[in-house]
Amino acid sequence: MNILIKIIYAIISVIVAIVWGLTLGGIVRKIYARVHGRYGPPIWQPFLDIIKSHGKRVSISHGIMFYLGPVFRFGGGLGTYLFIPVIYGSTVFANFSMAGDLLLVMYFIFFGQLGMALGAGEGGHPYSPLGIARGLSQMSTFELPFSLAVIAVAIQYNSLNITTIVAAQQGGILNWTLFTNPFAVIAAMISLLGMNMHSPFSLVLAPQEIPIGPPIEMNGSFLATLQTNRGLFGAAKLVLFMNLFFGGATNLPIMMIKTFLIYLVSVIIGASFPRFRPEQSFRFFLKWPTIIGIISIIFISYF
Amino acid sequence: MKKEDIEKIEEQMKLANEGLPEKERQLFSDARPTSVPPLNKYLEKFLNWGRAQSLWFLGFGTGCGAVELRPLMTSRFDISRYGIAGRPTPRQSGVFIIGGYASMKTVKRIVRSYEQMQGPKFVIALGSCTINGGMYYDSYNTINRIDHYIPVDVYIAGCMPRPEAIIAGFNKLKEKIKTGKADGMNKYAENFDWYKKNQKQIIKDWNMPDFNW
Amino acid sequence: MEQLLNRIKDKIEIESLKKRDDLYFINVKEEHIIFLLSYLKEHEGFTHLAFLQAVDFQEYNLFQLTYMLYNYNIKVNLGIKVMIDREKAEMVSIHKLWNHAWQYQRELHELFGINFPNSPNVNESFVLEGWEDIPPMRRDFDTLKYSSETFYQRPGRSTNDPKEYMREKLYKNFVEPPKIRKEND
Amino acid sequence: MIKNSESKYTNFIADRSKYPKMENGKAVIDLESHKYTKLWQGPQHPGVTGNMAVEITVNGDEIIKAKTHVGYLHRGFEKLLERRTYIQGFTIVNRICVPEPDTNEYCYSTAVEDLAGIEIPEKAKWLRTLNLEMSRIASFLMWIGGQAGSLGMGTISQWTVGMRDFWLDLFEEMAGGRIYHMYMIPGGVRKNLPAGFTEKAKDLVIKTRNLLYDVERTFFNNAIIKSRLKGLGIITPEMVDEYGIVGPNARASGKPYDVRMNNPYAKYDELDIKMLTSTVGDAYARAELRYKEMHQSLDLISQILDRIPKTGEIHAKLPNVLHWKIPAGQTYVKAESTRGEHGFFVVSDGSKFPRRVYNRGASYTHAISVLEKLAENISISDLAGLMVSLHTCPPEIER
Amino acid sequence: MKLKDILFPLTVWKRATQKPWTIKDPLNDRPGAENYRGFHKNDFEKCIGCGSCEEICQNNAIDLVPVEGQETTDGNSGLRPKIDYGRCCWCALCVDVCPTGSLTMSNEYTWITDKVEDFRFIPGADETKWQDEKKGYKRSENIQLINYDRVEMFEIEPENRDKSFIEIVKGYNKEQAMKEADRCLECGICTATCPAHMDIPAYISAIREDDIENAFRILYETNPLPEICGRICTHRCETSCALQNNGEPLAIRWLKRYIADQIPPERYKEVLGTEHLIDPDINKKIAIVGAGPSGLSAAYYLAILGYEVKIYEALPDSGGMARYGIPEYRLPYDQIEKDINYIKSLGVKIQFNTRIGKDISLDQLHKNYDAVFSGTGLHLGRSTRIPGSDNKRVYFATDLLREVTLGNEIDVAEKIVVIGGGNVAMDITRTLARLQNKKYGKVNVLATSLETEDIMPADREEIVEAREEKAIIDPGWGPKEIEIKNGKIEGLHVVKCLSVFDEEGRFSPKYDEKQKNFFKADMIVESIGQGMDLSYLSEEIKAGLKFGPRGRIQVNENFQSDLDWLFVGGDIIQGPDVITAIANGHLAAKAIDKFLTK
Repeated sequence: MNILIKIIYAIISVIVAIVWGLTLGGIVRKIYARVHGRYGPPIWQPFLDIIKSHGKRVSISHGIMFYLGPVFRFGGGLGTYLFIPVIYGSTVFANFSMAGDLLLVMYFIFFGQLGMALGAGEGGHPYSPLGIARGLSQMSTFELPFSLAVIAVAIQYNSLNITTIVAAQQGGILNWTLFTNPFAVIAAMISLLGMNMHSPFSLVLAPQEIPIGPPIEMNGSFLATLQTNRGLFGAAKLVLFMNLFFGGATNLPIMMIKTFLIYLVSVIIGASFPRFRPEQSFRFFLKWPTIIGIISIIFISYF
Repeated sequence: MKKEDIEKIEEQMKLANEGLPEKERQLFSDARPTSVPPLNKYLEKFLNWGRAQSLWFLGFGTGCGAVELRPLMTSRFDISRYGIAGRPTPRQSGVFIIGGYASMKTVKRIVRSYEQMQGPKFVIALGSCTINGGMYYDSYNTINRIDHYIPVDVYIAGCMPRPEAIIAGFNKLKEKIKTGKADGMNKYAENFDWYKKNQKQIIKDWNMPDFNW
Repeated sequence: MEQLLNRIKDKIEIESLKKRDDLYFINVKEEHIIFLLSYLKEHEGFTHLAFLQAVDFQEYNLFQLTYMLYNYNIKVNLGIKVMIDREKAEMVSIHKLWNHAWQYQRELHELFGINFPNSPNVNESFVLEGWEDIPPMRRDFDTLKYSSETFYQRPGRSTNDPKEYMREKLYKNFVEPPKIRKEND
Repeated sequence: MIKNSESKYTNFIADRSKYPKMENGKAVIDLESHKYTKLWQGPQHPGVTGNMAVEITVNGDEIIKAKTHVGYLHRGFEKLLERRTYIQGFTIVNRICVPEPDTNEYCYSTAVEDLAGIEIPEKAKWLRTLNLEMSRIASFLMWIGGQAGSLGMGTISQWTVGMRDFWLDLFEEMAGGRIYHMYMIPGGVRKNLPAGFTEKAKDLVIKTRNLLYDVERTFFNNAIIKSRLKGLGIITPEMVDEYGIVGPNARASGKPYDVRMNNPYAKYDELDIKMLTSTVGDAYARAELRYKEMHQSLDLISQILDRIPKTGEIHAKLPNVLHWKIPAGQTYVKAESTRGEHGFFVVSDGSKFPRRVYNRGASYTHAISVLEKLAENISISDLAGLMVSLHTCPPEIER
Repeated sequence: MKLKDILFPLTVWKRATQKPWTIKDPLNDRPGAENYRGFHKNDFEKCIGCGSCEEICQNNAIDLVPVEGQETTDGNSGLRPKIDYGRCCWCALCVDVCPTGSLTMSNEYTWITDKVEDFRFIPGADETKWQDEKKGYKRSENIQLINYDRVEMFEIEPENRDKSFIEIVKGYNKEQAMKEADRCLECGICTATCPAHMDIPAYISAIREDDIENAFRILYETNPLPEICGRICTHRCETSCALQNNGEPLAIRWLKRYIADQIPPERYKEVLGTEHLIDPDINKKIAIVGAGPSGLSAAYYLAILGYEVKIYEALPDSGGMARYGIPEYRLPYDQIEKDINYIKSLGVKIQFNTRIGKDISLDQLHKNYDAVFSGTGLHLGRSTRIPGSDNKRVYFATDLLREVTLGNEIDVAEKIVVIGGGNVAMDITRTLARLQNKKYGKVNVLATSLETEDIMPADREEIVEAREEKAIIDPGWGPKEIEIKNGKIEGLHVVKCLSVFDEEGRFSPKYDEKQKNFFKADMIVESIGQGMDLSYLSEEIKAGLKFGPRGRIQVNENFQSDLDWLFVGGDIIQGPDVITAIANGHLAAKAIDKFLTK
């Protein structure tokens, strides 16, 4: 296929992902609002926020890394997304899927965070490093069950290509990893809670403790980039989970429904629980999810 | 004008930051705030619309007014419906709600927080105390008029203004933003010396940079 | 309670006043205060120090310090009043008896200018920052004057006294009463 | 009263062996050593209660030293009251504590009446009691929202602060003001209850109770809340006397001190009310105690609504308030606010103006000495929760 | 970690199924409560601009400013409150304290502006969107921050007083006076109404401070006859008292009396600082005709200015109508003496039993003195001129009262009818009642007047007290004819009076001839007004004067007549009442001083 067309397709796919990710954010805010007993902001509010952030006339920077931080973060989000085939069988949304892309995706998930850590550290605000320390520690801990789940999936389907994994799950709901390897899904879903950073794992932004942590100094266009990334990266994560564990999607509406439902798990937990203390959160991930992850590998290897 | 002259003037325009100890001075910017003109007409109109739709106020309860911000943000009044939300850091906030009286100690923090906010930024002043001293007009520790120290866009009458009145205040602010009249930030930059003079007059131990970027 | 007051009267010279069933006041001399407070705390069960505050009696050149104690068992508040000199205001610190007394002492130091030697953090600022005037709670500090000189009230206000205004309007001719011609005129 | 409690809390004392070095029972902190970071929580920080600041020295996530800074809300009330006549004073004292202004009004008005020798009518006493209890429930609702919010559970705060607003609506009907009620004027109260008030209030009591049951299910039966609050900020019974701790903080540590029962005022001596105490003394016990007191308040409100006289005077005759002079004297009047003993010490010198009005804020000690002590050796993430669990109202500290 | 503790919190989702609490349209759905303390309203029709709101406002938020279209009149200063919303704290004390109830609050609470100067407004004058709002905080009837009930004055029981002429009203004691003085709002509106413009708030405030001597000095600044005034003044000040809008006006007259009663006569000079008046070397002499209130007032001020004053009085004692027109039970003679003795002690000489025009002519006075002040008063009675009124048993009230004072015996009949509804009619009614009581042991006096009871000019308490003394007051009848049989009076025919004044306010009574009545009487007293006796003016002098309506001498604002040496004041110029006379004397004295020293 012509590389140019592929790039155009990728751009379309990225835009769709950003829009969907932000809309999902708006929907989730609406849902939270209902639990709170109110109506909540309009669904398109995240878009308005981005316009507003771009509309700032003045925008302070703290050095070159401060510029690069959000860029890295966005790069991480973009990288994550671009190597995930969004819709099975679609050429437009196939992105740059290739053999072993799962590893690349997992790398990019980490990459964005690290980049952000560098940028936020440049901000000089004491709460930024506190947030970074929390974020990176927590990421390391939830990556462990997630990796274990991914390993289990890789063993199960004997592949590190997402497209292959999705293909293997086609043909009926019972073919989904959810049913073929439930332990891996449980472990991965718990780490998704940490990844989405809703309560009780909202350590990084924790406004009451370290007022929104790393991005505390971010403003204007930097913030807008981060907000855009939140849409893109959020969508990418959910699509990855959908592909790995929930049978992928063959068209856009199914993708939307499935990602929304996956996200809903985080929301259900998030509205019901307060935040963990950092060490509680770390211990939590290293305890049950890790054990479940190991069980899933054992389960898939020997049964 | 010669290049040297311009440099000389620029040198003179630099802030002294005399409140800071010598070794800390280089850590802080000595540039003055500048007035930023609006962009071309249509783009500015669009941006103004966007700014009006998403107002993030600084979560700094400076006075009694803060007590009405919580009902405002919670289920009964739910201000998020109007695209308004609280923000814990001044860097990301665009609206500063002066919640009533400001004691001398708080004024210092208000000035610092206000200057850290990124423009365009707007100020809503709640209640009598911000207008003419209110019931603390004779207190030795509260200022009488907040507009002496930072530019104010919208005043809301009341003691305290009720949440409904604050919502109405936000609506008024939105109107002002959409018509491009809310330019407190440029006003501050243009009358910087006057504001600084007033601030320094009441803040006795000025141990911060003259302009907090 | 009366017995208790008598017990104290046996030991030191006090004047007592009953305000309500659950509120008594004692006047005591400055030198007895530590003894009285520790006695009440250790032996009579007045373990709760509700507050320690000062009242400025400028015309007598005195500060009145009030230690408000409370006894959980007999449920009585006992206010102990001590008069100290206003010019050289100094008082023994009681932070060893009650751990939170230093807060009150710091406050009194800042707002009244009463010195408490050896009290922790007594010289730190409490509510004021960079205060240069006389301690604001002293009665010779005029807060309205300070406020109008420092903060500028919004200009453009004026008022009329009804009596004067009506005199101006209705009986302007009614001039001052005739002056009595006295010797000192 | 407190038995075997020692074993309960010794378990939770943090391990001091790590660092910093201890000398004479005090931590040696060398800020120049780059081992510690100094942070300011507040005044512009969502985690502090109101406009105050805690300067903390942290080692990683652990707080080594905390220091409270107040004064951001200092308005010099006591000075201002010296310039205001007795009747003018009642409009300003309620600003001392914004979430719960009525206790101030009550104490001030009663102190003035006490000095002037005015006996207020029966019905006014009932209405005052009703007002006080309503303000307690409103304040507690705000507090529990803050406690949940400080731990990151926004749902509860959205509910309870919303519910508080219904109570404010009641206040609005009763007194004509939402936040500042200015209801208890010296001599009695200002207005009779409006028509239909009793029914509305009773409905709201039921509604609030239902919400509280929801809160109990989701807040007190919440694994993470338990894990975070249990063992946090233990106040020992010895500390209660040593630091002059009052209110729910003291009662949760086993000190049965509630002004409403110890020294009954208004109509509390005629109401069916029981002292609630706990012996654990940690943040969870305090929260539970306050939760029970909320139910107690609701119960009291129902009692008062049933017993309030239908007719009668609500205000004793005052002399002309424009030049009202009160005989010289001193008095101390206290009442139980949600944070504990709240008192006014009023000195009159026989003139139109009070000589001195001192307000003893209930959180005066526990936001400074107690917080500073309890905040040592806890995680930075618990500081907000601890601060709220002590229930601080900064304006009443600095006035 | 129990499983329960993990599952229970998930019940928060129950709330998602319920209707949110959020108010849909908070800007329009939420009017303030019935008695919400919102923005201010002011009813200009009721407002009198007394400034109580300004005084009670602890924030200095209220200014009193003149408003276009609001006239300054008696009892209305014409000022209106202007409220600064940069100060207001919505405590509503101004509403609670407002004596007229004009200042109220609406339930509107939203006012946003970016022009901060807008926040200063005059409620009632400036256009506001809440000015017609019905709901909002009003003055509560349940609480009174100001005492609207007058301190009761102790009076002798009717059975103890109806036979004698002892003073009825006992006067306030210290406690009562303090309590009554405490009610004062210190607005000062009464000062404008008082003809003498006495500084009423100042002396009341002095009573409150218990500084009687200062209060006494304030009295003497404008009124040298406080004992007289403190008893019989028509107290017009009380009709404009701000308190009477919501209760009883302040008892200003009784308080004045209280002050005067406290100072014993021997201390007058010491208190007033007139012990050592020096001779100011003026050497000017003033003659005063009539020792009534206006004459005494002028004499006092002229005396303290250093003039040599001599009063000529036709009657055997001083005081004028205060002595000869007011019965003793209202104004005891020793109190008159008290005031007058002080004036005499300043060097004023009084020559009694000297009628000008008869014993000495005015021209002579003109020759001997530098200026003359005439305050001869209204001593003549006016007749109804109905048939039969020329009978000898038909008397004028003034004549009878004078006779009583002079100590002459009056032939009191058993049945008496008094025609008239003013204070003089009440005075004569009650005097006759006393005399009847003494003579016959019972009372049979009937007083009738044209005016119905609600518009009778007499003071309310006079009517009440007259009734207490068993006199019959039957107002609302127009006298038609006195029935005379054999030269003896049988009674008075009256018809119902429908209205006294026409639409333009002129005296023009209308009668209903069908409703008739007949009052039996042996003796009839007419008390429908008094007339002046200007017979002492010689033709020559009369030619130099101008006369106004009702035969009054025209004077300029300084009471100087067209003959520049002749000053005229008192009842013959204004009034009739004692305080106007005093004010006239005061002003005339100052004018004389100016006239002679220029």
